[in-house]
Amino acid sequence: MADLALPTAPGRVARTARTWKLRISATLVAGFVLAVLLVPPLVGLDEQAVDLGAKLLPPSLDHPFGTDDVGRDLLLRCVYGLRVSLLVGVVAALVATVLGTAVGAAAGALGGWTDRLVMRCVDAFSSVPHLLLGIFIVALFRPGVWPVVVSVGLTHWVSTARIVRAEILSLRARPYIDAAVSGGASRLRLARRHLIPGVLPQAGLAAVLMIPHAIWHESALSFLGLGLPTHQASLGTLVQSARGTLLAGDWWPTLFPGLFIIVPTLAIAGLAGAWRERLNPRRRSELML
Amino acid sequence: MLELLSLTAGYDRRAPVVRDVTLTLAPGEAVGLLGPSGCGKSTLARVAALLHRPDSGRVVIDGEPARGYRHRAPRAQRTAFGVVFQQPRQSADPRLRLADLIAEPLRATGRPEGAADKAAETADTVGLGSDLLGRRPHEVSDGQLQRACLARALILRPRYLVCDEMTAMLDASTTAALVGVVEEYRRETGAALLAVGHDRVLLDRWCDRTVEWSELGSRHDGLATAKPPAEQSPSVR
Amino acid sequence: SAPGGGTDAKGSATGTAVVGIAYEPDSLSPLLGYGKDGNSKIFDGLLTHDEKLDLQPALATELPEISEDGRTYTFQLREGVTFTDGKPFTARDVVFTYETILDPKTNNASRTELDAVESVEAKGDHTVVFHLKYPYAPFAERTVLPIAPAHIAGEQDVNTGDFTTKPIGTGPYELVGWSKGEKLTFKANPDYWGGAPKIKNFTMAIIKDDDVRATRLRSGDLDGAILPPNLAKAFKDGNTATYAAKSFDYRVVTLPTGNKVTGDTDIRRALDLAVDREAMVDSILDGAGKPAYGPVPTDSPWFTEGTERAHDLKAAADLLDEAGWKKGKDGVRAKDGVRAAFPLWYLSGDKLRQDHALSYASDAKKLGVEVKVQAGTWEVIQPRMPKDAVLAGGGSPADPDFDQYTLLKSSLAGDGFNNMAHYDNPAVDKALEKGRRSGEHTDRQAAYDTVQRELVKNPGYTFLTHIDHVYVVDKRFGTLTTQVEPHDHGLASGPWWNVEDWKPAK
Amino acid sequence: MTVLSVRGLTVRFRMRESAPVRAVTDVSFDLAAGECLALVGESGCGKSVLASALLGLLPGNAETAGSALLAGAGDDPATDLIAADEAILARTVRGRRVGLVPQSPAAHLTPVRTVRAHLTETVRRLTGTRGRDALRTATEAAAARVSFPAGHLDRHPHELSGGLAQRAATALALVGDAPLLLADEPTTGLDRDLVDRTVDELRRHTGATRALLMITHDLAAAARIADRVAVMYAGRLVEIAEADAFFGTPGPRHPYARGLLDALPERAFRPVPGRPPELAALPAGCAFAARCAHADTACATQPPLTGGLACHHPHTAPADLVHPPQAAEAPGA
Amino acid sequence: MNKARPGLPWIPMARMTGRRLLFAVPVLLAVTFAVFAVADASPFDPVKAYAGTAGLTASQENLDQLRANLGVDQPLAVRWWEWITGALTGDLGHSAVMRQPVADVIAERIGWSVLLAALAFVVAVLAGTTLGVLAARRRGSLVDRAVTSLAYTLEAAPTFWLGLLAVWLFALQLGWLPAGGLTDTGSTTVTAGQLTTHVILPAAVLAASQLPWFALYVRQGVGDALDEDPVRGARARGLAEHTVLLGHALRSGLLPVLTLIGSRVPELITGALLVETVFSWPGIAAATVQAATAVDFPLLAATTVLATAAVLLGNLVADLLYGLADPRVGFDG
Ligand SMILES: Nc1ncnc2c1ncn2[C@@H]1O[C@H](COP(=O)(O)OP(=O)(O)OP(=O)(O)O)[C@@H](O)[C@H]1O
Ligand SMILES: Nc1ncnc2c1ncn2[C@@H]1O[C@H](COP(=O)(O)OP(=O)(O)OP(=O)(O)O)[C@@H](O)[C@H]1O
Ligand SMILES: [Mg+2]
Ligand SMILES: [Mg+2]
Repeated sequence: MADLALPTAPGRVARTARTWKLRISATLVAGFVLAVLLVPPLVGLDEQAVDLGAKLLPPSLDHPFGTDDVGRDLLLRCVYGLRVSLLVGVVAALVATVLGTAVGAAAGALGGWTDRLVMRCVDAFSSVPHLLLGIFIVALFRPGVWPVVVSVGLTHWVSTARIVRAEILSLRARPYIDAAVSGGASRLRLARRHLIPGVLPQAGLAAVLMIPHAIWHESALSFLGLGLPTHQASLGTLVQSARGTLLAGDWWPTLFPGLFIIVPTLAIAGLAGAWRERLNPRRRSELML
Repeated sequence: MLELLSLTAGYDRRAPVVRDVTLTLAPGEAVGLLGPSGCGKSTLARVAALLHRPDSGRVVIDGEPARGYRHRAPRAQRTAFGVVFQQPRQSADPRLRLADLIAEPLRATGRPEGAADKAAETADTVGLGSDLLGRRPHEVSDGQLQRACLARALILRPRYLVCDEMTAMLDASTTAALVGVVEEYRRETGAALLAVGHDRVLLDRWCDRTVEWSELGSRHDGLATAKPPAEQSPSVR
Repeated sequence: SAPGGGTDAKGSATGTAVVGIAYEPDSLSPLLGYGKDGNSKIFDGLLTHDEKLDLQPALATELPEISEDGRTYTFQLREGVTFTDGKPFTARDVVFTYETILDPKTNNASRTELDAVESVEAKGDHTVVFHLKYPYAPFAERTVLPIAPAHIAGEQDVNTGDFTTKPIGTGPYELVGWSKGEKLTFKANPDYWGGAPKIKNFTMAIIKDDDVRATRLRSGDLDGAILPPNLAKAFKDGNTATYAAKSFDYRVVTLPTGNKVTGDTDIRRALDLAVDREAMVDSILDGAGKPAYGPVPTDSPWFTEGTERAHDLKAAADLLDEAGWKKGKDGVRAKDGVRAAFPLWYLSGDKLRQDHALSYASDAKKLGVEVKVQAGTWEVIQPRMPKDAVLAGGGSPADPDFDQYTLLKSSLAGDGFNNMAHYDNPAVDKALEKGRRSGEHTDRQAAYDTVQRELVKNPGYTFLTHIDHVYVVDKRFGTLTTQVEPHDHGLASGPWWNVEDWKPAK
Repeated sequence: MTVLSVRGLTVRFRMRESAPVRAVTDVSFDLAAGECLALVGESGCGKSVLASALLGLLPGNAETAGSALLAGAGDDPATDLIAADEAILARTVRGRRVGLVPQSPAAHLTPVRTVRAHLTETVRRLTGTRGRDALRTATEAAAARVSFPAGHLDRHPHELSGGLAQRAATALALVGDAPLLLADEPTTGLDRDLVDRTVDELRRHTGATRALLMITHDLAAAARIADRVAVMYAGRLVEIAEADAFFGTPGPRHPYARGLLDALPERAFRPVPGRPPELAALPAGCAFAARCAHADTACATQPPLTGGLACHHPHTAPADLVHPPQAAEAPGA
Repeated sequence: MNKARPGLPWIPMARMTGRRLLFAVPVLLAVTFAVFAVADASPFDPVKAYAGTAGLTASQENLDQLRANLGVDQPLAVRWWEWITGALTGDLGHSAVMRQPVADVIAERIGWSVLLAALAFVVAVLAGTTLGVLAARRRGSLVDRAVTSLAYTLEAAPTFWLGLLAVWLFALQLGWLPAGGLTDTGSTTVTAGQLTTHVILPAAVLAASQLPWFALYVRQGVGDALDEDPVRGARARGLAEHTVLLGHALRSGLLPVLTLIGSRVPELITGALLVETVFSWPGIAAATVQAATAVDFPLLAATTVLATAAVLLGNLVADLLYGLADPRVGFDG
């Protein structure tokens, strides 16, 4: 029978690859989240304890990630740093994405003068240089996690807003919007049901990208001497303060915090990609999940 | 009763597509609209369904003039029309499963209770099997999608049906079946019908009366006319 | 090495030197404070410092003549000196310079340093007389201040005029260009009264980031640079020489009197014994520094022998035990319901201070004192200074009065960044006053000995380290010297303090 | 000469939750040069999927089996369209050797480009025409060929009426002069005049050397140009007949095909009773049995396609009057 | 009604530009005032900043005198109003940190910043787009994974880090390019040749820091478009792969990229600020930070006006471009 003769389509291989990617991403994210949640209560870290005698030890069994230039264990600091940085990154990304999507969707879906006014406000907002606002906000309060979150969240929603608005303007002209209007959908319903789901991939990408970007901001602020207190472990400060040791030939204080930024980001991106395809399946990707 | 009074509409004020068209649908009447391709039938249908603002002229629904178009029209007026669009692929949100596609108007008008059942029921009347309801538009054939679109148009039980070449891409049997569904619905509810199409035989058979585009008092010129464009185009061999 | 900018190109042009520095001056006008501590390259002062920081005549022909009461200083000026625009230098310029600085309309933040001056008077073209309000022994040290040309600077707005960025002076170098944020370029003044410098072109590249500076030095882009000790360590190859300039630059923890814990003399003394200064020097400074027991470095002639304190945790603990600071359950001592805990602020972004603060806190913890390290900008820190400890820095080599008076005098408590700890010790106040007014060296020495001994008895500050400033310079300039350097080491410090005297090997 | 020879073509869609959809099952037919085969069938029976399979444009969840041999011509060797890899299909087959008029023309145009841009680009790629003026002329000629008004060339797809989009798609498919043209409902949205002109143009295009597979519901159009008619039901070919016989006397032999013709508005305008089967849950036997008046126990087994017909109870017309269609003979075996 | 050869839709574009210009005035006023207000509220003290290290030992009296001299003891609104009225007559005020008229500060530096930023931006857009398209071509492939990982890595990598790494690699290890500054450190004149070699590294680093957004958005836009019907249509016509990718998929997926052109300007300025610091590039961005931490009101206001103008211009260009790129969006806004 013809059914038996069907060869295995290349799709199946791709599917397993996809599944694997999804599983790995999920495991990694879960692992990091668990580490961040469980390790701090179990293993306390005295943020200000230094051990000048154990300075710059390369990775070993005692210190799997080695120690930094004042003798602190890097593994523990990375985990603690990830906690702070994930908080900064995720909260800032959420703020930016929710705000940006809401404003962009409102402007795009309502159109006309509302759109113009809102977008000019967005322009005004986006013209405040990010780092500058960061500097002011951080200076207004004292250096810490929340000023960084606020400054990143408050400045970065504008690009999301613009992207969302542009996509919505393009979606708005699709014939299926006519169908929804005729079906009695209110503007809000239209936005919620048809427009926003259409721009979620874009907004989601912005959100995922915002996470490393927020960490970036945090370290840029410390570079300018305005970020988190530099003795407090955060991935940004770890990377930022490891530069000197790298030039002197010690690679581990840079490598591990760097990996701690990049690996979770990639894992989150992997998850977001999977979620996106579930939400927005298209011809080709349908099977690959 | 639906009155389209000296409507002029189009996409560029300087060159309207529909010019000074007047058409009246008596209550419960089925009117077929015939016309050459590109003459403005779909545009007129969109205006009639309050989806496109005409440059001038009025749409009067049951004696009440339309107060606006698209979102400016009150919901009650908008949902008095069930519209089946010409191109099912374009008029279905690619993200919605057919079940949601059909149920969406119910939910959008604040009647989410039992929407799913109602949708399944309506889908059944247009001949959509339950296994199709879980699929998304790109996983069904164009004809199946068109059936879903018809179900969507019927689900709010509109007083007016606007079918823009609903059967253009359907085989004879499905056409007959869907026409049957529409007729059944009209018998039940007394809804009026504006059916746009090219197939005179079909429209004659389906509708109470069939009007030609050219009879609508619309003067048209330019390319999208009854005259075959080929005859105007110098580059035709 | 980099094309066009590499050492090959410069190897032949031995008359050229490019150095990398971390700071950029705000202005090049002496009237606004530029070069007030000497070595200003473009300008000369009446006097100047030599390698040992002894005063030598510059625009003056000899050291000043000081009146009996110590309130009149008379300078004879060098004749035949011209500014680089060709106009002669006269006493009028000296009077103009000092009077302008003293004018409150002039935006000069260091005016306080000339507080003692009552008036400046020109006697003819080549004699200048300073009249002081009170006898001020170190006054001559202040006259290394550069002299600006009255005929140029006097013709324009002192605060905003052109002169602030395009200065003209009598110095060994002329400014060619100042590309802000990038570099300052100088060329030798061929008519310099002290003889034309051998280094014809001198560039100071402004590179704020230590790591970038190190990299650019490595790439051959720079001939010399100031570097943190750990980065300087890597330059061990044959082409470069490393200079560790001794300095008066100390790192100190202020122990404000207003805080119940830090104001307690026993706590102060215990902390003073408990800190491991040697460890800090070895690890944080990579050996480039010395333990500090007071503002005066141990190798300075002003240092009072016997005021060194060895690291002795046990003695410190005993001291607290005796004084009634008993360890509580959490390992932190307390007395009369007061926990031995206080915050310690450091300037955020300053790694050196951070590391000092953290080691200090670690040492204190061993003693049973909880020090909570916090970071902030000065704006955040300043209002907290009366109650919270701060990791501060300071030090001025020219005269002990310069930093000790402002650091310790009780009347200056809380005045800007003066006396941050609100230190209040009548014996010290008296000694400081005596040291500043007395003209006799032995009297002054005795006075500052008193200060240093008082600081052992009641250490209102925990002095931690004196930091060597480390410079790496290409060997082709021969063996260079460094001065003893102050806390602020901008353009004027480093082996290029006397670049005009360099004799590069062919 | 045979242009296309399809054997045992089967397409299934794997579904995430439900059983696979058997969109095309064991389809075999031949298409000769100069021939026009009309493929008719109820909505959802697998016509478009068949066309997509021939172009290798199926979605990723599709699995295919069987073969579709496209005859070689000139330098091109014969190609099995099902087995050929994507690179071959993209470089030498699509557009050049197999043209397609897609079923939803507007959806298959890039929304941000004008019709002219689409046409010009295709003309340049497929005919090698170079030079501004030459391209312009060729573009306009291609548009005129299907009566696409030149004044609308600079419009974007969303500014086209349904019929205009249809004509644009047809124009695009004709550019390559492919030996095999797959036209999926090429006449939707066109008025009678235009339908006639379009199908005539298609016929003319086919000439004596090319073949046309026209999927259509428009039986009038099919009658006008088709040489043979193939009827598809639930993924299978159930009847292949000469067009004259099919539309005239004796008419179709398969009960479904007869029902289809009866549904025409000019005839009974009565749909085939019952509803189309679900392709994910096809019965073991004849898929039409559930709707068939003649069904009996024999229908529980799948009737083979013999003599151009797959039915246990064909309409008993005076069979002798009909010449057994030769082309339909070949596959079944 | 016959649309003639379509040029650009000048009239709507001009109308949109006009509207934007009109809006720019209140936006600029609001932004400058906001900057004055925020700077005023910030704990930074202009006097201390002016005094620099000398301020650490200066007496309070001395500082108070300075405050009066600098005029920063006036109320905020007065200072803002004076600056605005001054600016309208062409006097941008005097920068306290730079000890120079603001106009001079800007004139000296802006060219270099614009050169650096523009170069970097063009490179980022081009390289980002190319990488994005390459990645989207085969999703899940090695290229895709490499590009995605690279993009996320670059996004997370602090700019000063990248700068350091670039200097280490290209100036130190390879010795190909100079490590910083506008010209060779020893030279005193700016020549085109030196400028070219000196701008490469900072521009490349800045571009690398801006590239991830472009690459990932293009990847997503193109990737999505590749799954949709228009691309199927283009494939069916036998268009070359690069035409399908660039002409259809990229064109449809271009909208977010164009948007980014506008909304990345602030990021570009932020990046420029760090890059200028690392590479001792004498541009305006580095001066902005100094102006901010020194609360140098006139300079801060002037640089903010510049930044705002750049952002408004970027957004206008983006909006115009997507009106052109996607006719469905139009020029309303
Ligand atoms: N959004 C639009 N913008 C500009 N012009 C449009 C738009 N939609 C349709 N048109 C033009 O308006 C004219 C009428 O279009 P319409 O869709 O109403 O025609 P129609 O009568 O329905 O034709 P068909 O039978 O081919 O569907 C056509 O020339 C078409 O190109
Ligand atoms: N991607 C898909 N996944 C699952 N099922 C699909 C997919 N595409 C099509 N189908 C199913 O395959 C069957 C055949 O579809 P096809 O589009 O070929 O129908 P058709 O004969 O062209 O019908 P129409 O006349 O309505 O266009 C339909 O039942 C449809 O639901
Ligand atoms: Mg139409
Ligand atoms: Mg089909």
